[in-house]
Amino acid sequence: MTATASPLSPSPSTADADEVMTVTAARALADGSSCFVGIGLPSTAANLARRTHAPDLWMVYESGTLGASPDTLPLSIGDGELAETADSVVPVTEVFNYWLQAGRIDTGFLGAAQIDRFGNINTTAIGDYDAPAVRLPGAGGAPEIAASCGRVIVIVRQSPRTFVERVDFTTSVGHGGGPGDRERLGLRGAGPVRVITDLGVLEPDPATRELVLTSVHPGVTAEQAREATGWDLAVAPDLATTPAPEPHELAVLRSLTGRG
Amino acid sequence: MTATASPLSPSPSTADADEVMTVTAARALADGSSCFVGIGLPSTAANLARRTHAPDLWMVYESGTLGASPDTLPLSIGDGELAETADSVVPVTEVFNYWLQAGRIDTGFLGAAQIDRFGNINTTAIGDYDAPAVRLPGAGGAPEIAASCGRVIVIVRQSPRTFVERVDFTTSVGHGGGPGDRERLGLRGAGPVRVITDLGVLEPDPATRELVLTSVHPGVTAEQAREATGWDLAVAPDLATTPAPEPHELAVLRSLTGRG
Amino acid sequence: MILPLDRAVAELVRDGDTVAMEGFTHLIPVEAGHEVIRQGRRDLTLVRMTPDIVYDRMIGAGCARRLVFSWGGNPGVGSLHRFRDAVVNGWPRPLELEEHSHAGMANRYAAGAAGLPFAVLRGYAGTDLVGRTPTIKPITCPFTGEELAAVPALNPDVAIVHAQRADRSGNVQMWGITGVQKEAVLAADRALVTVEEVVDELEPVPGQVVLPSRVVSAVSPVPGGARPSYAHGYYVRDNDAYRAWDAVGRDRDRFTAWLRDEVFGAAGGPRTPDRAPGEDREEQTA
Amino acid sequence: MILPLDRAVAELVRDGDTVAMEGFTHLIPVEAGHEVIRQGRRDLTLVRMTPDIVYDRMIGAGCARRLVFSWGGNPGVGSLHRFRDAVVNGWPRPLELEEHSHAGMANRYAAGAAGLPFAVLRGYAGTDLVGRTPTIKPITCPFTGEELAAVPALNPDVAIVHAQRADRSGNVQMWGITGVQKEAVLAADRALVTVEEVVDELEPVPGQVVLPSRVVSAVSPVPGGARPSYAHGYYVRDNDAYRAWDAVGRDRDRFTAWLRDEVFGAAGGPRTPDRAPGEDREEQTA
Repeated sequence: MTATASPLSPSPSTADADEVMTVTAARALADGSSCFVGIGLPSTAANLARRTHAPDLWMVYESGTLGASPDTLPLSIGDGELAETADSVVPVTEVFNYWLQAGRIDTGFLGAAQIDRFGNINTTAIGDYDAPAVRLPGAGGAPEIAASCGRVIVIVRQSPRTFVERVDFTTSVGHGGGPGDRERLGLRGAGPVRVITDLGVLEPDPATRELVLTSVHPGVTAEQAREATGWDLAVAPDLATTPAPEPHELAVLRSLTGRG
Repeated sequence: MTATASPLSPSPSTADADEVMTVTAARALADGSSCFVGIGLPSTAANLARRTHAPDLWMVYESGTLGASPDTLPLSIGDGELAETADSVVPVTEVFNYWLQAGRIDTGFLGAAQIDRFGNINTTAIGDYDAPAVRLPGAGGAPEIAASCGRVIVIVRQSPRTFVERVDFTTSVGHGGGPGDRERLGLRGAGPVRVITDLGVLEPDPATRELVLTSVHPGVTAEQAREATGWDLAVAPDLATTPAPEPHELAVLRSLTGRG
Repeated sequence: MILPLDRAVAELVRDGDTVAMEGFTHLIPVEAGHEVIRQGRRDLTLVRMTPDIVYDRMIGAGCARRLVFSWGGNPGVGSLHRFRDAVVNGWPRPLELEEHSHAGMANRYAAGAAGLPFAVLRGYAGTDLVGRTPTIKPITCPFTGEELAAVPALNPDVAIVHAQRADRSGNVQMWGITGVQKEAVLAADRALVTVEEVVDELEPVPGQVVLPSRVVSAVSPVPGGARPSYAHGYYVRDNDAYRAWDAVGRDRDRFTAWLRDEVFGAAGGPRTPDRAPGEDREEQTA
Repeated sequence: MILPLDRAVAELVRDGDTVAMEGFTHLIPVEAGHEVIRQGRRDLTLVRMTPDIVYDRMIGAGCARRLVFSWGGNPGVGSLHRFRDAVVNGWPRPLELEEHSHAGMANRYAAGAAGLPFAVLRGYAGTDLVGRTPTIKPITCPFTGEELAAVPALNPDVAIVHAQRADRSGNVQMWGITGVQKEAVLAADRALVTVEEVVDELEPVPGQVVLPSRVVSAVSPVPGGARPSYAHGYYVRDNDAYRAWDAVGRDRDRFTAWLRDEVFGAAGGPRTPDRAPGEDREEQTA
């Protein structure tokens, strides 16, 4: 299980933090399930899953490509490769109304510029909305992915600037202010069930809905994860160590990203 | 202008009442305009227009065939010929929402089982709705055709049973109860501007919106039209005689209907 | 996933279900309707924009308790006499009606497909449908103050459609006039698709609609399953059969005999290609 | 109907207009955007789900007063620096924002295309967009009592899209990822379509969307007009150019020089095929 050299992994045999993050995210996707894929790490993770344990993962990109199976990693959510390999290409209205809003997607992947202790996400602006310190791209498909996918997995690198007590702007609702908030808001999916970072994995406490550190990646300590968090991060009593990437996972990942 | 024999019209050179009705309806369609076509006489009239004075008439059938140009008269609004010859085939949701409701169709053609003095139409039931004497097919696309087309032309054979003081059921709104009703109801099109029968042509009085006999077909008297009407039909002071079908119109019509 | 028609209907269609069989003139799942009759389903709420002869037969056979529809005629021919007889005389049993316009029905399916509880349209204003149909209500635009019509989503228990082809995984492909079939399938809890043929690979076709297998409960190969309606690229609409239905449907005895000979006489599952439904036309019109 | 790009823009795009240039990653009308810059249009309300580099350039060139959008980034690369500079620093002029989600924007176009004043969706609940964006309001389902979100229709003065082909009558054909272009065109008062080529006959293609000529105000042949975006079947997405834009857009001086050389340097109408926009990429990234 340790990352020893293998004929399949020609380059450094130890996975770096981003690779552990991506492999951990890929493993969270069950074979045969459907996944709403954003660009960047989510797309890498989903495509990795499809090439390892989940060949029948059904990837939906918001450009309207249903069941895409690209040979290479797309740069955008609308690369031609996605349309060419999709089971069906539908208008953007349909992907949002007939597929996402109707609750047909099992897992939504989201990134974040800020995420708070209840898994709420900001991708709109840092600081005051009307005079922002940093203007971010905005909502895109995220609010409805967060609302309507069966569950949400967040992939984001961990730092105190990103993991904040309270997001400056709630672009996408996680667990709101705590238990019952999603139900009150009429959000149908379970919301963020896992936040996968470069240090470990956070999951909402079943009772309080606050994110708790449930796993650290190999070589990472709970204290390191707590220091990279802007709130007083709780640590699960049965804190696990994330299983390291298998050599074949790493090899496939590196063939995808062009590293290795 | 009289229907004399011509090499183009091999069969009886005098048009029968239905033929005059159909030719008169066809003439009401301007070249280049768009027309929502129902099956039966409307489809015959529109296809006749396209083969005579209006080669660029743009026919829309509610099955979603936009710009159909069938070689033969379809029996249904969804014959394969319509799809094969259309500029575009769109889902039924789109033909109603994006084309009809959005006000993109100039002329709507409607038939009627009953029509009243304000051009309101019944195609639902004769008698009491809950215990009807005759159950008719129902609304279909008619309520929204009557509401949203730029104008409506009704084609219907005239009789006291059909031309009634008040329809038993308002399936499609004509001019409601009189002036201002369409505006009050938010109906955007002009409503029925012409009712073409086998006896003549009725048009709404500009002030009262009541249907007035404005033209009788060749050989028909105003009194005959009044006797075929279930209300005290007003006759226009400048009552016209409908121009008889031209030989070439009749020849084309008969080639379409297989008579001739 | 790929099941014979009799097994698919047995598994997916239950007494009391709300069943939507769609197909706008084209690709009407006629044989599936016959199978529902053969299996003696009762108390169905039948949903369909244009009931057509397939619902005329099912109503005449006593499958339906209620009809949700917008236009109940024999297209290009005239009336549906079994439908009329049920509404006017309650034969073979009374039929409750819920009437809409085409625009309303199409938007109800679309709302159902989109997971919304209702749809909004410019429709019905001033018509007597407003008073007669409780599933039409006013709604006010929160921006302009305009009043429009709201209609509730349709979410049938089961949708049944016919398509040209499916692949072996159950992905379905149809083309030509595709009506509201996509919306009906997406709006339903379960979906049965009868197809002309099952193929290894769905070669893309202009104008195609592809229903991914994950929204299809079962695919049943039923060549000719849309007759006397048609399947674009396979066979044309049998307009004579539609005309001939008028005389059969008009008379209770003749209808009952037709049902016995043509539907129950073919019992034991879907008809095989060497006795395609269309071939019965001569007998039917005799 | 078929007009050179400079004439089409001159006739169809006016100062102060609400302009929607759509294309979801694919078929982005980049050259048309450059022509709007060349013609010095001002005070535009720019509408687009994903502003992308074409709006980054138009904003940087000072064409826009207001932006209605849902995701303002450089897809797969990062930020749009001209957009950021306008929002944070008001350079070259302040930019008002009206922010929605993709779902909200898509439904706003659909409502606009359908002649409805508003659309309904399950969206926005619990987000801070609700308080910030006045064009999001609650609406209650008249059947279930559920509260949902209403958004007003988008009806731009002019829509601009790029497509693969048009015929000589102005019927437009596009395929591949077709996004919300149909809705944007149908929602707009006027529509300009730039195309890769004008052909005698539009051979049907799987996945095609056909825009009938009666909803198209003008077609302009602009081969390569979507570069560095792509035209399915004609050329691929120039991902390097998107990456290279980051450095150009990041710096006001470099951007200004780029604008002078690459947009105004090509003045006098659309670029001809022998100097397709994509060929500028090397200079642009230098």
